[in-house]
Amino acid sequence: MNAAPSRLSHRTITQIGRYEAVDLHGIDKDLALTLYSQMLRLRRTEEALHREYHPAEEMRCPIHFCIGQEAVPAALSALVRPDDFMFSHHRSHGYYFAKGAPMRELFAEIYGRETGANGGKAGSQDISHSGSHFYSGAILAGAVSIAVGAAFGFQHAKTRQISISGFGEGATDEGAFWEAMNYSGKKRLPILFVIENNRYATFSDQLKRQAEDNIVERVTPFGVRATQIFGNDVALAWRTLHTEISRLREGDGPVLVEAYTYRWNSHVGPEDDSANAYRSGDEIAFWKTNCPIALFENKLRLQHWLNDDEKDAIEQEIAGEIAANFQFAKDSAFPTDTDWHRMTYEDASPLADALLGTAAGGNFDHYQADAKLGPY
Amino acid sequence: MNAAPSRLSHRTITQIGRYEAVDLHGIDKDLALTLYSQMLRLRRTEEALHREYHPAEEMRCPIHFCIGQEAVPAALSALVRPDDFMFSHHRSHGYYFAKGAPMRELFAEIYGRETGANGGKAGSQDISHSGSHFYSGAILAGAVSIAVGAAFGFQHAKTRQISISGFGEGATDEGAFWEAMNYSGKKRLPILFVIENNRYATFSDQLKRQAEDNIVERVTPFGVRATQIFGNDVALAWRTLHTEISRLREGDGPVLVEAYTYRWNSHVGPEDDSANAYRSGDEIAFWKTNCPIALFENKLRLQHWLNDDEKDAIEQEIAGEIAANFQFAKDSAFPTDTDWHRMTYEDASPLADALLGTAAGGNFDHYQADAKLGPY
Amino acid sequence: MARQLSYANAILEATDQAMALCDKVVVLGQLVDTQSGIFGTTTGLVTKYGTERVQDFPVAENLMTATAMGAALTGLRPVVCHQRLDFMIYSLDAITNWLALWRFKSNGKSAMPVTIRTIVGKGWGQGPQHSKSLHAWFAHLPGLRVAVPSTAYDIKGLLLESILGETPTIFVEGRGLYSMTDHVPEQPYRVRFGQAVVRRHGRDVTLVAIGSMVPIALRAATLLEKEGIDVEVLDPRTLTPLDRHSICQSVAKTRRLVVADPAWHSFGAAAEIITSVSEEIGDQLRAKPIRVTLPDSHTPMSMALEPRYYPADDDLVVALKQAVS
Amino acid sequence: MARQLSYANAILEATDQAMALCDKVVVLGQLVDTQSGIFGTTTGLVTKYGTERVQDFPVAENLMTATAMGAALTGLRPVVCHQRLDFMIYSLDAITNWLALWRFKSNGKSAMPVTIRTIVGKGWGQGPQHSKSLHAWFAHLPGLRVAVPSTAYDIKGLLLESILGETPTIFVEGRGLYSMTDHVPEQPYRVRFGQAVVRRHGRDVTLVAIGSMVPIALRAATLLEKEGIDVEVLDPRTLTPLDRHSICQSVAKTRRLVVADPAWHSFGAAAEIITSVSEEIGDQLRAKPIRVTLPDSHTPMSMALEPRYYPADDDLVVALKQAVS
Ligand SMILES: Cc1ncc(C[n+]2csc(CCOP(=O)(O)OP(=O)(O)O)c2C)c(N)n1
Ligand SMILES: Cc1ncc(C[n+]2csc(CCOP(=O)(O)OP(=O)(O)O)c2C)c(N)n1
Ligand SMILES: [Mg+2]
Ligand SMILES: [Mg+2]
Repeated sequence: MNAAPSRLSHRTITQIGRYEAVDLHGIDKDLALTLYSQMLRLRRTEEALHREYHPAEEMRCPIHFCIGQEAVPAALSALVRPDDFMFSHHRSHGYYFAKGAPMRELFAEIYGRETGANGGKAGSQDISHSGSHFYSGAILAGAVSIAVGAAFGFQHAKTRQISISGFGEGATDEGAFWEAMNYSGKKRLPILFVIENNRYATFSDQLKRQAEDNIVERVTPFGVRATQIFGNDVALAWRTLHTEISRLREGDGPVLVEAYTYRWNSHVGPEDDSANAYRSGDEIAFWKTNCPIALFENKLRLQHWLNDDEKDAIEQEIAGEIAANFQFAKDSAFPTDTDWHRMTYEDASPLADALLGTAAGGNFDHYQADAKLGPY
Repeated sequence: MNAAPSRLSHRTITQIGRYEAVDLHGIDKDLALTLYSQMLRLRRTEEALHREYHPAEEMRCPIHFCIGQEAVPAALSALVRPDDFMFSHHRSHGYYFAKGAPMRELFAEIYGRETGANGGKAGSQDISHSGSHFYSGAILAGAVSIAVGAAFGFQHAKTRQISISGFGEGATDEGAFWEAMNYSGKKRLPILFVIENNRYATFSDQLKRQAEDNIVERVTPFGVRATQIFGNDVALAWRTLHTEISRLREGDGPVLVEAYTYRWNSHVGPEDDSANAYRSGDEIAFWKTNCPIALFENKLRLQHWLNDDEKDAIEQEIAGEIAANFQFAKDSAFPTDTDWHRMTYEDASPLADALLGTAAGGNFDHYQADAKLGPY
Repeated sequence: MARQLSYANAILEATDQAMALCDKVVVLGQLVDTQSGIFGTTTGLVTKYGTERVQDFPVAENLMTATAMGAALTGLRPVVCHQRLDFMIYSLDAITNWLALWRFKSNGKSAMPVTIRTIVGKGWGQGPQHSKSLHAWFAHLPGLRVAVPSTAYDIKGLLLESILGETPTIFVEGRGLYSMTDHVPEQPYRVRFGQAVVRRHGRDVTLVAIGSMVPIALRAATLLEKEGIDVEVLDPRTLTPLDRHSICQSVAKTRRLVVADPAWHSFGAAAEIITSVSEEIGDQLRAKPIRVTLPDSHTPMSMALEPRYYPADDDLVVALKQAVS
Repeated sequence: MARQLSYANAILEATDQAMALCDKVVVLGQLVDTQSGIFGTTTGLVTKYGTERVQDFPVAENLMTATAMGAALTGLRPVVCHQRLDFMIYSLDAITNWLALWRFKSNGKSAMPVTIRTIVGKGWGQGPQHSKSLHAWFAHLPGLRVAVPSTAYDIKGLLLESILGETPTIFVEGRGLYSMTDHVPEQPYRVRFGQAVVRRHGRDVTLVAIGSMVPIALRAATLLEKEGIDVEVLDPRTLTPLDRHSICQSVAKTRRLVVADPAWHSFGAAAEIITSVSEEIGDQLRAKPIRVTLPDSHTPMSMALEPRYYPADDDLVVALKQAVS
């Protein structure tokens, strides 16, 4: 069987061998090439960062690479609007790109430079780009909870904006995640939850932490519409997310999409973590065979939408962009500001200044008794 | 229809009018009278505390009365063993009795006396009786989480003890609750979760907080076996809990039983809280009509297991016990100890004394560099 | 007599006025939409501003704070209410790992103007899970403002300043203060953060009193007046920012310092105040500084123990006398 | 040379020995059963003691602590490990509302001997969500013991004392200390809580250093030796109980006090130490006390800012010189 089974799980997924079901239905050439380029751009970026990390030692922060997990971010990048909000956790680069945030500020941030997206304060795992309404952070389920609040804001303002929260299956261990399911289901919030289920939280198999690999079944009774996909098929991811996001904008939320995928690298950093023996060579081989980029590229070539020359052109453009951004990052100055107060607090309060006056108080009578409490 | 529908919910339950389905199958006369007496004892106790609260003002702590919710605790009292552990929240008195903890220490505790179960430190909402392995506390979901730990301990020790956690549907709003579901489902822990779903958390309807009244559907995919019952039928409660507890002792856990029931009183204290207009007169009338004690008494009378004289005898015994315990509480001394350190810390460490010696240290070399961190 | 309002009603008025002045203000919390309205502090708001702006919340404190935070990112100005500080502890992840460092982490580009109100139970056997006052925890966290208002006048002005301000702020409200009245002007006014107030001028000893210790401190000062001891009572009103300058100014005059804090003794706010003074003008002190606090233990339920647990007028009298002796 | 062990290996040895001595000891935490083993501190335990005694846990920190607590009620002695203190904040409800007050609330009848280990990240761009050190929070809470060991010798003895003791205890471990070695005797031994240690005797000024500030403090003291300034370095080792007596004894001798705390400036442990001294012997001080801490801000990721955020040898040198000037 070379299409994914209708009920997916990491235990059974490797049985499909090589996935042969990529289908361009609903996707024109322009879109296809956009999806392809986005995946390739993310892949090449991660490969470059991975390669440069050691021994240069200039990127001094933890980086959780997402090689192998390019399909979902690429699909999202073609669907989100500038005024949508997106939130992710530690494995943030794919989402950062999906929201259209600039590569040069990513690189400069990782290099700890003033020109970084956060002036070198956040690094990879906490990066945000508020101009693009993209936010991340390293504490699991936080990016889910805060995303719920953004959706609350959109519902309140009655806009058609949506909130998108991207996370791994590990985050669903946290109680905070279930508060988010309950509340967004109750309030029917305009929020898209995207799980990239890559089977592991660090080195811990989902089935070491959860009785079953059945997150979509868990969230459904909370009032969250949920669907599973083979997450390395970018065309399928795009179609699924396209449908669900359209419904969200019509007020038919919330929705969760679980994409089965895999990280090729170690959990964090370029070091090898295989001494922890948490995953099999067969499993890794299956997922590399079903590389999201290779699967899609194959289809595009069969369709004659992509040939070697065209691919070279894309590769070159990406390589040029990456090289320029490394240069930008390395040329940028390090931050020097150590006004900790200013970094931490906002002292101005323009709205209060505009709306509030002052008024004299009186003399407080200190002979008053404490509030009389009742039996509650 | 005078039996409960198979799919219960608070929205539909009132349609059954008067419940006529009490069935003594599996219950002999002795057990029946025990269940009956336990319910009556709890009811009369709560009524007496309610009555004495004002204007005497000697019970100076919040009390969450459980009048109307007697069936589940009574059923449990006939099923738990002395070495099982039980945990509950603020509405604790039913569970306290279910675990066989003494009434006199409950009264003395509420009166803030030294002879109280906790020497007057805890009051009603935080009461515990460690001799009976009963524990409660006022922070929602805590009594669920800690109960999971006790079940962990029993599984570890391979005993046949079980852990029981009693709580309201409100506690399932909390993320902590879902961590408990996930972990106990994964580990197949010997734990019984009992929800008394009385529809409200304080004045907030379940459907204001949750998309649907479907907790059993929510917990099932987590690996927690779950069942719903009409919670005012003590015979049904006993049979259900009997079956489930037996399975638990055989290692077939965890299980959740959701009992639909109702509190007759205000959320807390004897004050009237109806100004908050959160529930209808019809609803209250339905539940009073289906008083768990009246339903069962009716059946026992039809069965000729109870007549007026027998009932009187039970009432008198209970009244005597209550009166004696009020007396005990009022006669008891107030605590005077203000050795705060001793109350808060245990300074002795007998095991460490027995197992550990002392050993001289050396000179710490302070010219060592910080641990070299990697990219993680 | 000038317009008097209770502390609870001053909260209600501040919230009401903030909602009227700015339609971005929303109120979130368990039971905020009920008649009881968090001890009267939100009663009626839902009728006036509707269920979209005054919303009940599930019993899920962590998400409640996070929801306010995300909503603030979209431009709203949420006010979150907790019936007890103890319940709010579930939301410390949201507060500590996200809210407090959001501005910093974004390099000043993103803000979350969230106001969190939380109530410290006291009396009638609240017990150890309904009475914790963790203002020192919040004040230790960079990135938040922390208010500990003791009067109706102050809480109205500080609340307005916070709700219409740009920095996330936590209000720790003493339940015992709720019925106390004070002069409260009708118009919306501001009280600035980081400005202590001298509640009573005195020469002999400075008594810095926090939150619900303020009325007790003033009573103790009045008692000592009869014995010829002239106590200056200072109310910092906010802990972050802390008006160290005014505190030092007062101590520089009196050369004696007692701090009354309705919280645990060790590692608390009283230590910060004493240290701030010692660092600046420790050499000018004529007596060793003294803390009057709760013991390092938990709140007992029994009405026989509660009064021994909470410091009162006479505990302050003893400490003040010791300071001037 | 005496037997040397790194801080990380001392933790491993203590845990191993506790497990061997008492079969009630179990270890719970995310990834404790892996080869990496929480930076090497649990590596190999699962092979030796089995998966029943060394258990991985879901990413659910609140339940993890609560599970340990319930397990402790049944007689187990759980050791809970968190890779970062920041993650543990999710479990503050379990710690604050239950664990810390359990004994009190039960009137001394019930105990929860739980040991919680938590690691404070430092360096290599950990950033604001992987480096918080909240030892002052834990120390403010009655009912817990709090250990801040700085050497391999200490952490082994304190861990054994805690795991085999009766009081819930939190260990705040500095990640930067993990590779540092010290003499660590092989047999299982105890280090008592509440006993500070003088790491360097000196006459001129007392420097109280907490946790990862200890090696830095000793280096600063060595630097000043050359300038003829004789620094006494005191390591409290535990914050609850805090050995106020030894601290005051040292300050009574030197009459000068600097406190180095690897945590935020305001409302932190340094304030408690300075206040404890001021209350007791403030009148004997010849100089104003000084804190050397992190600024009241969050950890910046950039390698250009990290060294400005964390206090180092020279910051201490400046402070110490000021104290003796
Ligand atoms: C609250 C919290 N606990 C623990 C961690 C440590 N941690 C970092 S990444 C990770 C695994 C996350 O797994 P998943 O959510 O599946 O995402 P993935 O890394 O697989 O992309 C863990 C446990 C954390 N960041 N936050
Ligand atoms: C963490 C927490 N948040 C809020 C509260 C306040 N509170 C006390 S009782 C209660 C309602 C509980 O409802 P439920 O669990 O259904 O139990 P019931 O009172 O109906 O028996 C609430 C919200 C609390 N005790 N703990
Ligand atoms: Mg994963
Ligand atoms: Mg309820």
